Order: sequence, then C-alpha cells, then structure tokens
Amino acid sequence: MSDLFRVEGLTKNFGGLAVSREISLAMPAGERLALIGPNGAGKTTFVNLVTGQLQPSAGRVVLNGEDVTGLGAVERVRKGLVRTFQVTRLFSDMTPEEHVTLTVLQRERKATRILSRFRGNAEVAGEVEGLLGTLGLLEVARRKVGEIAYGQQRLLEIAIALALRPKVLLLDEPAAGVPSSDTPRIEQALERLPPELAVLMIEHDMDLVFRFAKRVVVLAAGEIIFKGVPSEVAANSRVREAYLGNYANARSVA
Amino acid sequence: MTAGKRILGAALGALLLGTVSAAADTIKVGIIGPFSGPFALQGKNFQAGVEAYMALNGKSVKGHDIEVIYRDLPAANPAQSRALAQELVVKEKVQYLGGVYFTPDAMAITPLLKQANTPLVIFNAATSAIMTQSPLVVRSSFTTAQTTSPLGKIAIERGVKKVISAVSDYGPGVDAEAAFKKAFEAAGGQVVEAIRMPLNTNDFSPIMQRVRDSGAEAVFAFLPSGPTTLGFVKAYNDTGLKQAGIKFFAPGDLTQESDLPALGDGAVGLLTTFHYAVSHDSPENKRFVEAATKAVGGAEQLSFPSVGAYDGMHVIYKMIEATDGKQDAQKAVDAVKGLSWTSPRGPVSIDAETRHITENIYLREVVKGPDGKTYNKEIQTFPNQKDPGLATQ
Amino acid sequence: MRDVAGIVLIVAAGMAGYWLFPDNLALLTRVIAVALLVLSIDLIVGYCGVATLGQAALFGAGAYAAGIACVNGVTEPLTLIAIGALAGAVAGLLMGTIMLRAHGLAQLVLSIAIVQLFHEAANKASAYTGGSDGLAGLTVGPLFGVFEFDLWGQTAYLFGLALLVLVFIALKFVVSSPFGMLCRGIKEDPVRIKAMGSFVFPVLLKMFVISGAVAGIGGALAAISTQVVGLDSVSFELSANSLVMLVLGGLGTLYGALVGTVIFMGFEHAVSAINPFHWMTMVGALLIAVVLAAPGGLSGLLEKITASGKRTRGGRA
Amino acid sequence: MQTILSIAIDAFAYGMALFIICIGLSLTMGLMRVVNLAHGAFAMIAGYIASYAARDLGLGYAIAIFLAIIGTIVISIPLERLLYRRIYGSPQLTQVLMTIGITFCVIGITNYFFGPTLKTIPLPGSLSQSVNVGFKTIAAHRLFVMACGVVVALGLWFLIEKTAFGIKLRATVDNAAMADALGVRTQVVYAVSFAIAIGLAALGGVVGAEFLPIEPYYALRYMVTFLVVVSVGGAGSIPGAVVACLLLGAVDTTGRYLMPEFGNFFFYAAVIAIVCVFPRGFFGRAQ
Repeated sequence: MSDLFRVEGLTKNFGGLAVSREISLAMPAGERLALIGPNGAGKTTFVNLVTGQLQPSAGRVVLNGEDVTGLGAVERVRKGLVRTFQVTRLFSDMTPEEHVTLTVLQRERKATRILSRFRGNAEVAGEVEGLLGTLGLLEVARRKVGEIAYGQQRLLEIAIALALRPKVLLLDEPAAGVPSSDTPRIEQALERLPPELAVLMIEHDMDLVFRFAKRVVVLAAGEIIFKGVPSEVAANSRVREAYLGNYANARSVA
Repeated sequence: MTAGKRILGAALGALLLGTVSAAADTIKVGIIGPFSGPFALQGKNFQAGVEAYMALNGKSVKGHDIEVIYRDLPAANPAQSRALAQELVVKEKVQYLGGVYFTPDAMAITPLLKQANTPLVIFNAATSAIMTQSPLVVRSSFTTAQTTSPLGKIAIERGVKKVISAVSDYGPGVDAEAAFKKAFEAAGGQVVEAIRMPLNTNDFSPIMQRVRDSGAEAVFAFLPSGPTTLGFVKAYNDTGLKQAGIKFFAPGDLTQESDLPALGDGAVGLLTTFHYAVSHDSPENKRFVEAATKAVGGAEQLSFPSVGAYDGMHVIYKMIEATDGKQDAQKAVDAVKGLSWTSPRGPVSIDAETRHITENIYLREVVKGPDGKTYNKEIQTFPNQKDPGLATQ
Repeated sequence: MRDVAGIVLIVAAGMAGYWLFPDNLALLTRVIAVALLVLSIDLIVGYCGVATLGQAALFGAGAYAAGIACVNGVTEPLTLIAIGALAGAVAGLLMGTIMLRAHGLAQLVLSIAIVQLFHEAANKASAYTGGSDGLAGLTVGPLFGVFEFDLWGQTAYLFGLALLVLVFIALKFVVSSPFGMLCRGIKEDPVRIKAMGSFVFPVLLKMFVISGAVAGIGGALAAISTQVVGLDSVSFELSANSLVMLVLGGLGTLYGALVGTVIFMGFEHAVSAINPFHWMTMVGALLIAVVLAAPGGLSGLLEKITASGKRTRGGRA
Repeated sequence: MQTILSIAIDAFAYGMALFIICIGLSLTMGLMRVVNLAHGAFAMIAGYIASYAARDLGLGYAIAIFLAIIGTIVISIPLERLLYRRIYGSPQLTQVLMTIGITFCVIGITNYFFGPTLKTIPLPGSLSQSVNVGFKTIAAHRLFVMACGVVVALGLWFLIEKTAFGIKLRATVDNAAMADALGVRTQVVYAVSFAIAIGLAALGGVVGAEFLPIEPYYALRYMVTFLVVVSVGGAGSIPGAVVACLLLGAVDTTGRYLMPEFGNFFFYAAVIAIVCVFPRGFFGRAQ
C-alpha cells in the first residue's frame, strides 16, 4: 500500500476496560484528517498509542511501510511521527528562539554536543528565523515563553513540531484555550503547513474542522463510528446519537 | 572637647600598649576538639580539663601568660582539621597545638608540625600509628590497645576460656579486637567469634542473639562512648545474657562516667579496664575533680577526655618552662621526653622513645555507691603500661 | 559578556581572599574544594532537576583515587587531579545509572543509599583507604616541580583557585552548549523533550559523568591540600551540607553554587570561632532567615535587586 | 527455629519502633507535602520533656508521655505559624533549607540548655523487667512498643479513612483550592494535621527512646533512617509505612544477625532494590 501512515486494529485495555477498540485508519502524504468525538471518546488515548507514550494491547502502527509499534516515543519522533500537546508543554524559562533552536539541533543530532555553542551555527539560526517568521513569532522570539500570549505559545508548539521536519503530524487540539481573537492566526498557520505533510488533527472546534479537514473520523467510546468527508458528518445517525446522547446526558446532569 | 580627646587618646594608647605588652608576653595554645555536634560532650571535657589545670596551676609559666584558643571540629574531618591547625599557627600564632579527638584529624595536622615549628599534644586520638607520623607529637591520653590488653589476663583469671568479641566496625574497634585477641590468646583463651558491628547500629538484640548462639562464656565489647553504648548494654541486659551468666568485658569507653546515669542499674557488675576513673582515690584526683566539675558545669558530665586534656596541659606547661617562651618545637618535645609526674589518674610518664604516655591501667567494676548512683570502682591495678601497639612496631 | 565579567569577578574575589586572609589559606582552599562539589551538585540538581543527597560519593571517589595513587607513588599534582576527575566520572556513571531509574523522593533515597554504600565500602577496604583512621601519608610533589604544598598553603590555594576558575569556565560552556540547554529542557519537562525526539536517560547520564568529574576534581584537590583523606569525604553529612549550600546560594546559575559555599562556610567558620560550642544555632538561624527573605536563594536575591535596579533605570531612560 | 522466632520478634519490635517515630513524617511529607527534616527534632524535644517529667519530677511514665506530646505540640504551634506556614507549597529544596535550619537551631539550643549528655526516661517497673516468652527473654518494653505501633497504625487508619476530618484532609490534599471552595477551612486542616504529625513524632521519640536514645544530636543522627523508611513506604501511606518499617526492620535485624559486618550493605542494598522495583514506595501516591 502507498499509505504514508496507518494504524491497524489498535486496541488498548486498562484492566478489563477497553479504551480503544480495533481502531484502523490510513493516511497518504498530504492528508488533512480530523479526528473528532465527544469527551471521553478515547482521543487522547489514541494519540498516546500512536506516538508511543502507551503500548497497545493489540494492533499495529505503521509508518512509511515500517512497523513502529515496538518502538518507543523517541524513535517514532525520529522517524517523522511528531505530535503537539493539547496543553502547551513549553519551558517557561526559555525563549521561542531557544525552543526552536534546540529542536532543530536535536533533529540534526547535535543537541547533545558539549563542545559547540548553542547559537554557533548560522545555518541553524537561519532555519529557526525562517520558522519563527512563518508562524509570526519573530517579534517575541527573544522573550521568555512564560511572558508571551497563550495563542503565541500554541503557535510555538506548531513551530517546534515543524522544526522536526515531520512526515506525519498529530495536532492535539491546536486551538484549545486560545481566545477567539487569536484563532485566525492559528488557522493561518495550519493552512500554511507543508502540503506533503500528513496531518491528523484532533479538535473540538467544528468550524475549524470543517475549514481544515479533507476527511473526518469520529471516535466514540473507543471505537471509530464514522469515516468520511466533513459534509456527511452532521447527517450521520450514529454520530448524531453519540453527540446528542452525550448532550442529553449533559442536560440531565445540569 | 580637647580634654575629652586627650582622655580618649590616653585610653587608646593604654589599650594599644596593653595589647602590645601582653602580646609580647603571651603564649598562645590552640586546642582543637569536638565542641559541638555528636561528640560535644567529649569536647566539653577537653575544655574542662584545660580550665581545671589552669585554675589549679595558674595562667602563666615563668611570667609568660598562657592564652588558650579553642577551635571546633565536630566530627572526623581531616580537611577542616588542617585548615583549623593552619589558621591557629599562621594567623593566631599559637606556639602549641593540643586536643584532637579523632585519629584522621591528628593525621592531617602532623605533616604541618615541622614547618610550623609547633608541637602537638594529643589529648585523645587513640590510634598507635599517629606517633610515628611526626617526631613533634606527644600523647597524654591512651591507646585502645593499651587500655584493652590487660583484659586478656583478667578474663582468664576469672575462669573464662571462650570469648566472643563484638566491636564497632571502625579503626578503634578493630584495634580493640586485635589487642584483646592477642592478649587473651597469649594467656591461653580462645576468641570463638569476632563480630564487627556497623557504627550506626541502633538495635543490638540480633547481636546478643549471636552472642548467645556462639556458646561463649563472656563477651568482649568495644563501642564508641555515647548512644550506641547505651543500646548495647541495654540489649545485653534485656535479652537475659546477664542473668545467663555471660560475663562482659570492655575497655572503659563503654562505661564512661557521663554515660553511667543513662545506663542505670543495668551497668552494675560490668568489668572494664581503663586509664582513669573519676572515682580514683588520690588527693591529686580530688583536686582535679573539684576543679573540672566546676569547669564542665555538672558532675554528671565529667568524663575521661578531661584528664587527657589536664595532663596534656601539664605537658604543654612543662614545654613552655623548658623553652622559656621561645618557639622551639624540638626542644620543647625533648624536654618532656621521660617526664614523669603524678596525674589525677595515678603515676604517669612520657616514654622517651615513643612520646606516648606510660600509665597504670585499672580494672574497674561498676558498682552502686551509697548515694544510689553507679560509679566505676577500681579493683585491680596494672602498673606502668606502655602502648603495646607501638612497642611491637 | 556577562560571563566574562562574572569570571573576572571570581578571580578578583579569589585574589582578594588571598590578600585579605593570607593566614586562612587552608580554610579558603577547603572552601574551593567544597565549591567544586557544590558546583557539581548544581549541574545535577539545578540543571537537570535530579535531587541528590549523595554527591559526596563522587567527591570521595575522587579524593580516595587521588589519595591511593599518591600513596602508591604518583605525586605529580596535575596527574592526581586527572585521576580524581576520572574516578569521579566513573563513580558518576555508576551513580547515574542507578539513580536515574527513579524519580522524586525515591531518587533522593537512592542517592542516600549509594553514598552510604560508598562510605561503607571505604570503611571496609581499610587496607587501601585507611578506613576510619583516614588515608594518611600523602606526600604530594611540588607543582610544576617548583611550588611546594606547604604549611602556608599559598600553592594549594592558588592551584585550587586556578582549578576552580578553569572548571567554572568549562562549565559555563557546558551549560550554554546545546547539551546544557537540552538538560534544562529535561529539568522542566522530560515528556516534551522526548516529543522532540531526544532520549532523556543518556543525556542525564552524561551530565552525571561530567558532574562526577567536577566533584572528583574537588575531592582530589581536598586530598592534595589536606594530605589526608577521611571517611567524611564520602559521607551523607557532606552531601547534605553541600546541597544546603547550593540551595542557599540558588540553583541553576553556577554563581549560586559559589555564593552559597562561600557564605555558608565563611559564616560557619566565623561563628564557630566566636563560640565553638553553640554556633550551630546561628547557622540554623541563617538558613531560616534566607528562606524567609530570599526563598530563591541568595543569588536569586541579588538578581532581583539588580533587576529592579535595571528596571528603574530603564524607566527613567 | 528458636533463633528464627527470636530474630523475628526482635525485627518486629524494631520495625514498630521505627514506625511510630516515622509515621508522623510520612504524613507531613505525603499529605502536607512538606519535607520536614526537623521531624526528629520534635521527637527529641518530646524526649527531653518526658525525661524531665519522669526523672526529675518523678512523674509516672504515662503522664510523662502525655506531657511530652502536649508540650511538644505547644512548642510547635508558634513554629507552624511563623515558619512552616511560609513553606507550604514551596519547592522541596526550600523546605529542606528551612527545616534543616530549624533542626540546627533546636540542636544548638538543646545543647546549650541541657548539655550534651544522654537523657533517659525511666520506665515503670512493669516495663523495665524482662519477660520470658517461651523461646527467648525479651524486655517488656519491647512488647509495649509493638502494642503502641499496632494501636497507632489502626488509629490513624481510622482517622484518615473513616472520620469527617479524614475526608476533609484528603480533600485538602488532593485539591486545596477546591476544598477551600467547598467550605473546608484548609488552614485549620493543615494546622491540625501538623499537630497530629508532631504529636506522633513526640510519641515516637518517647516510646522509641530505648532504641534511639535521646541526646541533642538525635535529630541529625537518625535523619537518614527516617527519610529512607518514609520514602520506601511511600510518603503519606499508612500501610506503606507499616510494610516498609517491618521489612526494613527485618532486613536490618537479620542482616545484623547473619553478617553484622556487612549489616549496612544489606540494608542499603535492600533499599536500592526496593526503590528500583517500587519507585513510588510500596503504597505511594502518584505524584
């Protein structure tokens, strides 16, 4: 098969409880796939299984024709399977420029060097500047992350991911927690992602999903209940049930 | 205004003159000891011995005033020991060094003595080998081998043939084990088992179980004085070894007077050998105990390091007398070689060859006095004991 | 630029110590040896976020290695320092391998267990280490064949100061290298670092080795200048004290390590000379006061003061 | 067999003594998240009070224990208000600095006022005798320590798991802000928990004095032991602390019986092994 990335029958049990059941999906290069689902559908577990934070009980993760299921999180990143985090995980004492520089150096396997300067490489510096420029982070490049706006932190998450030159990118709710005034900038960044990159986006914001995704997968109770194009999602009865059932529950609790 | 200035000037002048003249005539003695921390009691006894000597014998020798400078070295720490000694010699300009509780601390000072032209009088550190490190060291205390060796004969005399030895696993403990084994086997006994206990042992009942299982008729023990001793003796009583008739021999570190109140009645009957008991019956000791008790601040705190310090000060006074205030370490040491006097512990002398003290070792039994308090009662004397550790070298 | 100024300041302070306290050089040399130990802790605690109460194991490894080499005829000081650094690095490798298996409190306890085992091993191997009597009889040859390690301790002090400055410069390079940044990242969030495609364990282990070498140099310096190695150099007490010095000075700046060591040891020396019997209370009060006044350590306090100074100046401009 | 039984009972007694002294620290570290290195200092203060009450005033053992607990808590109240409150939620190393400082002060002050000698707490006749339990002679006091340990363990378990206060405490630990919002007076909960932990330290100091004698350096001398026991058990876990104390007590005791000269090797090798297998301690809470 020519798929860049696919998962086959991914299953995870915690004790007796199945949090992921027989999940299979495939992505060619250039894919823009959105994974949606109500709270507790198992999206985060899925991301963790794919990126290697969790080991599946059954199933395979295949990248570029290679089975990476047995590999740890770090090796998968090195093979081009990269993620962002739902809640930003950044180093509050470092600047965006330092984050991206470190990431580029790491990608080049130069990050464990002791006998070179952190900013000693002009080529790296140029790439970093380019990335930060693309994401509109140049003006805050040398301020500590703890002091910049949350929207900018989210953009930095994407910049870090891109600095790793991924083949497959998992965006875990890239717009979560961002004030609506800043969402256009995130959207813009998503539009500018390299075209050949396969992107799997997990998102709640349906507007964003509809504008971004070519295809949509809906997850509920650990299972895929829908695969298709965005325009069909709303009409699907199982999806409606999953969401509205959830909604009804939410109503009764309130 | 002017009058005030004049008075001030005069006062300053007097002050300056005073210090200058005093400095010219003051001989400084630096004392290093554990004055704080886990061994603070021993350091306090150093101070008590020094102060008692100066109270009884005056604070000057041949017109030279003696000034004592104390420096704290809470635990064995050679680097700090060297730093303190260096400071005392170079900065405070002391002409004599004294004190030192731990062997490694003494070892760190000995390489300095020649350049410093300063003798070191050791008040406690009890390893034989220190004396060979420098010809400028004199010791006024004891060595573990010296206080332990008579026990070999004593055990045999009391009908004991098989002994189990239990010592703390560190230098002095190992020395004690070796010295006892040598003396006991020379006298015809047999050490059936030798246990070395980690220094930080808190519960000694498993050791006592081993003592019981070994079938020995007596236990020979050495632990550093302090809390561990208490645990050991308690366990010896609690586990019924005492009632079972297993005898207990140890050097006197185990029944130092300041630990006796804590040991209580459990200590009664313990047999120890040592160079000094606070109860020693002599006029010299009465004077000493009176003065030292005053200095240490309570009779229950007085213990053996005080007498080492007291006699150490005696040695230093004699050195000052011989050199008449001039700094000449070799002459000072030569002057006390062969020196003999009556110490609170009994007759003593400095061995001319080893520079270590020759003294009586006493066998003591812990008994209950008429006031209900326990004390070490001297019941047998082994006169003029040298350090067997040095003699063999 | 700031670092150049900082290093000039260290050299100046070192020389000031030499001129102002010419009679306390042995103490100052000891301060330098401990400062190296505290620096090595800063590498692990301040830059990697690994808590340790057992760093003296590495210091002691360096001290004993240098001491044993010296007793066996290696008397050239620089060689001894190199031996100490090597031994420290090997010990660091071992310690890191064990400690990095755990996190948090468990890690702290592993470090304690390791230093206790080292201590016990040094006590047991008394044939080589002298046990509790200490390893004595180190006669170190003159530095460069000329300068003797003598009573006055000028050689030892200047040698130590030079070592400290060199190590400090080297460490400044280390912590500002890509590797140093990576360690800082791991300290803040190891999961993020993994998501960047970097392993955590080998990076931290590398820092343990570097830290071990630094601690080992400190140990070797202590051995050379004291000419005796005691069990205290592999003790929990030394480990705990030096961690206290580091926290006192402030973590993760390297400067804090130096400030903390000098303040703690200087204060301890001063109060224990004034009252050899009850100085501990004063040291305790100092620690409490620092926590109340400057929870981030003394260097953090300095930074705050300079930062507020800058801010006011900036405001005027 | 006799030997094994005898070692077992020694191990149990020692483990229980450790438990009583350490459980308070486990609570402070696990539930209040304060690395209280001064824990031993409070145990020591209690020891001094009990010694004064029993030896110098001639009061009974039970009264001495009671006075020691009350007295130590009273002493700790100003410390909690002035010092500990400042470090709740601080980084652990800051807490270490503060509590080591307190320990140094307590040691210095004790040494100044009471001198460096050992202090004993005379036992009543019924506890100071040796009891023959068939296969060995054991001090009655050891039986008392074992009983105390069991009572403390059960009592604490009941307090934390079964009472209203326990619920508030657990809520406060899990999320102080949320508990506050729900009307739990977290300051009071902290203060009470602190007092309980100090009270336990005091009880441990007095009851365990036969194992760990009272002297000024107590707080530092046994600090490592306390830290190790608490961490191996998992801070804040009562069953964890029980298991850790019994297991480490057993390792220590058998190690010292079988090969005393390698006793420390056994002990610390066991600690390393346990920590590597249970990195959070036996029943540690996830961090």
